Amino acid sequence: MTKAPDFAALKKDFPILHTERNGRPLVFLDSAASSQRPTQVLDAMDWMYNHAYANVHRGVYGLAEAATNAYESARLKVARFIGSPDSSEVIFTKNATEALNLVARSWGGANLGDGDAIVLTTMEHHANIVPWQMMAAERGFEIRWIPLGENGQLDLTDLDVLLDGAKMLSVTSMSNVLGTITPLDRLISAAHAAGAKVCIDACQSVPHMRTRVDEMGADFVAFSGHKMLGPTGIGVLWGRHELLEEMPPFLGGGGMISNVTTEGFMPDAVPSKFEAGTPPIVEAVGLGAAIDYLEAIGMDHIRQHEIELTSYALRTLSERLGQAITIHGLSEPAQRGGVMSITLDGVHAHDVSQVLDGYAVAVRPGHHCAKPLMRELGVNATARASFYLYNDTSDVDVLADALIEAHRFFAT
Amino acid sequence: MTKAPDFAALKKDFPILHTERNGRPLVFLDSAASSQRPTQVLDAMDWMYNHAYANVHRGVYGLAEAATNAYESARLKVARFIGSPDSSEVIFTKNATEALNLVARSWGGANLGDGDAIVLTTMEHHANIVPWQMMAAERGFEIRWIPLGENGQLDLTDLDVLLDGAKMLSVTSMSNVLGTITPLDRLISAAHAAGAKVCIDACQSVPHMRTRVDEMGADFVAFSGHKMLGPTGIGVLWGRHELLEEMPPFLGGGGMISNVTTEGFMPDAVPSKFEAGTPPIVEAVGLGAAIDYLEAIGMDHIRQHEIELTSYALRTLSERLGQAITIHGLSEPAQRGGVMSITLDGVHAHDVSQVLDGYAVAVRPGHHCAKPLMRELGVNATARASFYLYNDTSDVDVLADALIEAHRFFAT
Amino acid sequence: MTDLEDLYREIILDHYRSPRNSGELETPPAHRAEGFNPLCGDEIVVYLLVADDGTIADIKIGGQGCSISQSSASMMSAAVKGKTVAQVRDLMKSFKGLMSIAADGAELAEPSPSEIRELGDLAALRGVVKFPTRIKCATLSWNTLDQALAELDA
Amino acid sequence: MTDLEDLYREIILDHYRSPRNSGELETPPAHRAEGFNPLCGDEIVVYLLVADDGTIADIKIGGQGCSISQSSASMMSAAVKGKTVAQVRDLMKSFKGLMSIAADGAELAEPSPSEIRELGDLAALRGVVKFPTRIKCATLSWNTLDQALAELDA
Ligand SMILES: Cc1ncc(COP(=O)(O)O)c(C=O)c1O
Ligand SMILES: Cc1ncc(COP(=O)(O)O)c(C=O)c1O
Repeated sequence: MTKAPDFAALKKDFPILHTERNGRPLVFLDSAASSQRPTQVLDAMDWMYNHAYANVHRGVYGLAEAATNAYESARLKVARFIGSPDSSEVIFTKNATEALNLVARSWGGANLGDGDAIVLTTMEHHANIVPWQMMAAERGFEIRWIPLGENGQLDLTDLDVLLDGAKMLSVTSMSNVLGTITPLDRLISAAHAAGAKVCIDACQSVPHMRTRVDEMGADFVAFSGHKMLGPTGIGVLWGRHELLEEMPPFLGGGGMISNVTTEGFMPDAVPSKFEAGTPPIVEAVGLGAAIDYLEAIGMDHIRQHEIELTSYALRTLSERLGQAITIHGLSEPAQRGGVMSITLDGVHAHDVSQVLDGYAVAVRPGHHCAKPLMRELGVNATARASFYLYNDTSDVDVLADALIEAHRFFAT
Repeated sequence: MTKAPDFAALKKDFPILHTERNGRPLVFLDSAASSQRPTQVLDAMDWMYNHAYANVHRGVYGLAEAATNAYESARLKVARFIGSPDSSEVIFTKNATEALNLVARSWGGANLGDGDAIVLTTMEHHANIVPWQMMAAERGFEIRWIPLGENGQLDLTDLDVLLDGAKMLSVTSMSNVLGTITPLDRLISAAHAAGAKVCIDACQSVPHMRTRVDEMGADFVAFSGHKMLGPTGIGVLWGRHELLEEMPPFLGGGGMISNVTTEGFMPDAVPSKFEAGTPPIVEAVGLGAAIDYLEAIGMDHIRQHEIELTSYALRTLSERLGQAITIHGLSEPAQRGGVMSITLDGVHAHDVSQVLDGYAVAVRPGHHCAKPLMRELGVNATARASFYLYNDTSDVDVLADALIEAHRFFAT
Repeated sequence: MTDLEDLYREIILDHYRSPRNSGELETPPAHRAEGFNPLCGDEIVVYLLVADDGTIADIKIGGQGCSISQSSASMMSAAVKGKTVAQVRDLMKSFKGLMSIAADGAELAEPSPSEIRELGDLAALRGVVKFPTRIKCATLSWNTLDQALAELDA
Repeated sequence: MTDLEDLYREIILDHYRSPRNSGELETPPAHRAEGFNPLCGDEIVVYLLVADDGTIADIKIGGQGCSISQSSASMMSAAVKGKTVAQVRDLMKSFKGLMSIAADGAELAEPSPSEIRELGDLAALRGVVKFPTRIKCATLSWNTLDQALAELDA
């Protein structure tokens, strides 16, 4: 590891973190929903719009070439960032949800039918549930569920039984509600041993820890740009070249064909085959700039920073709120991400978030698009605080102050 | 009409138009592929990122509310801009291609099967062909084609025969190759009389002329943000409320459900039902700012400006290049958009575009994602010059100079 | 913090802490309807017993949710009990008027003083309008009641 | 404009205006392969006749395209005629070396002087590298030839 950066100094790169709400400095604790972004990312996008913008791929004039190079360089950056040796394995989508739908419809459509089975976990985000349910309703395959066990971890007792005969395991790398880091090594090897492919919803891990698809062994990995300092409007699907090659196209249109007649069309090679229409060009370049920013800090440093912050938060909140607070999930910071779902005794999550907003503390209440998990946890909403590289212990202190106020306001 | 703006003065809002290539000022003539955008649009997006950004819809804290308001205000702006009385009829997609795929898959999936027929034209962009071909391959319905007639217009001789028993007519409002404005009134009323729904690919018309879906009578209208001064990564599908209401969802995930259990899901109401995952939030706001900009000028003034420019271009190019140039399509500027496909005698379109690039003139060569049309025209590539509000007659003059040079270079 | 105190008026917290008409009714004769907020997962169950003369003979509320949705449901139950269905619909209209923001961003006309009087405790929810995402919390019970009435009609 | 003149060398324009080996061959005995550039619609048809001794006995080129794809095809046809399949593959490698930009943006090593000599007229296409979108034009005929050879092997 290179020298740890001065995390406190990074905050200056994020103008929004210097805004105020109700006369207090903003404490942004909702990066699990979407991160903020540094000036460098906005500058890269503005620069492209102002100096090197044109539609990509089909132009021969200078601007079009510059734009195409910028877009394809972003693809190379993403590939390198996640450890893919082959940048044609990187497909740009509009968000992680589209990436997961692409796998469910294109791979699923070609491989799943009546009598087949896939395995999900009850910890999944709706984005990794609903696309499979839609296909299951159409094709009649079975969905099996890995249940929740103790402390917000998956219960893997019946893993081999569940995987028996299954063709796909689609699983999150980190819960967006509990922060649980799932045991991917074990899950992937068990799935492959059973002959199933593996799709990883890596939305919550790619922004926060080093990702190496070449070491991981998964078949598909999906994530979003807006949770990793990138702009909205861009997501990524990484897939094994040979699988992508075999799969039918997902959306049809310009840019994904090699020929079209009134009789039919021939798809182009990957990744174009899966990128119909004008892609999110400038968003890809923004994501590339976000990756530059993250790499300059170092993903291992970011992970270390978040472990320390989570550790401080778990300790501070329990000490200061005692019985009044429940923090769901694992208590060991190194085994979880910087995502904490909180229940405050006698105060509904909505009201927690509302009162906290009065103190300029942004936390998200609700089911976090994980209703099956909420059901297993036996709650209908939690207030979720989540950290990123720009947060520090002072944010945690303000969070604790505000939670104490919220508790006082409602409990007395 | 309000007073015509000073179009020459608008150019200052577009920094990229003040850049140089090969020591010459850029002459950008590729807006049909993608437009450039004014500082106002970039400023609106940067402002949001720096002051009012959070994920939308599920947060109660101030930033999330501000972001949700900004996103939903953009939807209202789009609705007003195209004359939809009900903003829930406006669905944000990543581009027009996704919008057309949504119609083909969701509406088509629910309504088209073996024995059914739909009608397209050979003038369509691949985005309005391939999605239907993909569904036809799956569902076994027939695709019928309205052929090309004289002067780049549709041949409507057999319109009623083609529509007989068809369930859908999907047609462009303006050819992206020839600029032909299609006779929508006649097409829509004939289709409706035959009991078919109508989907309009309005990519080339919405940026350039007033659009009123309330007067038009179509059932679906698709277009892209990046061709109308907006950012990349955003498109729009407008659809009739009652049709959208009945249609099954397109992509599955967070934000489009009203409930999810391990047994299945219930979709949310429109438009959420069709907006799975984190939408292109800031891109929608950028599109809203683009609409503000266009409305401040006035769509009728923009159309008038482009008619004048097209008229000047048709005249100037024929006068100065004579027999050496073929401009495909209609010769009457008021019946076409500012899109001109050119063939230069003895010079391939690629080479035209390459030589023009040496003069800093950006035109696009190729099949323009309309291979069936190219086949009917009997060419395999054209060089396309297209205009927008920031172009003027001096751009046409430079284009003519450069075309003469290209012709000289190759023909001698 | 004045906005927050405006949102969480004492009377709202009182209904939240001591909800009126909480519980269930036997179905039939009562009618049961369930509503939920897709954004946050709040759930409201309304049990409704309409007498032969068209008045609300009894109403009970179940489910779980935040202080706004729970107190709104509690106040609603107290407000509609004994009223005729027609009166309930009027009240619903006034309440939605109190809550709504017109589509183009302009606020609707304030309810009239007599309407406010009619709303009673419910008028305390007026502060919610400043927090648009909470409007759905406040109207959840009313939408569920609306659904129950519609099902009774059918 | 020097870049442009570097791209459109006189020899390229000469092959474009007077393409060598243009036409068709009877199939069989010749083999026919078709390639096209999905981005622009350029098409190349290669007719290939390989003698029993493994040399290219004859080659003809059809199709349509820009000056770069047409001249490249013409030069290729002249360069491969009479060569053995193995020699053609070597030439193909040198030519692709001349054209390619390594995936990470760094240029590949320049071909050696002896390779350049071997390439003959084809070396004139070196200027294309500065125009990345045109590389596909220059390599289209070679990819089509590659396909024809692969089909012959199969
Ligand atoms: C007529 C027409 N339809 C559809 C499209 C596709 O739009 P997009 O690439 O933004 O999805 C385009 C532009 O490329 C077009 O010109
Ligand atoms: C675990 C997980 N999966 C999927 C998603 C969906 O990502 P997006 O909304 O960017 O498509 C999210 C974020 O909302 C998430 O946290």
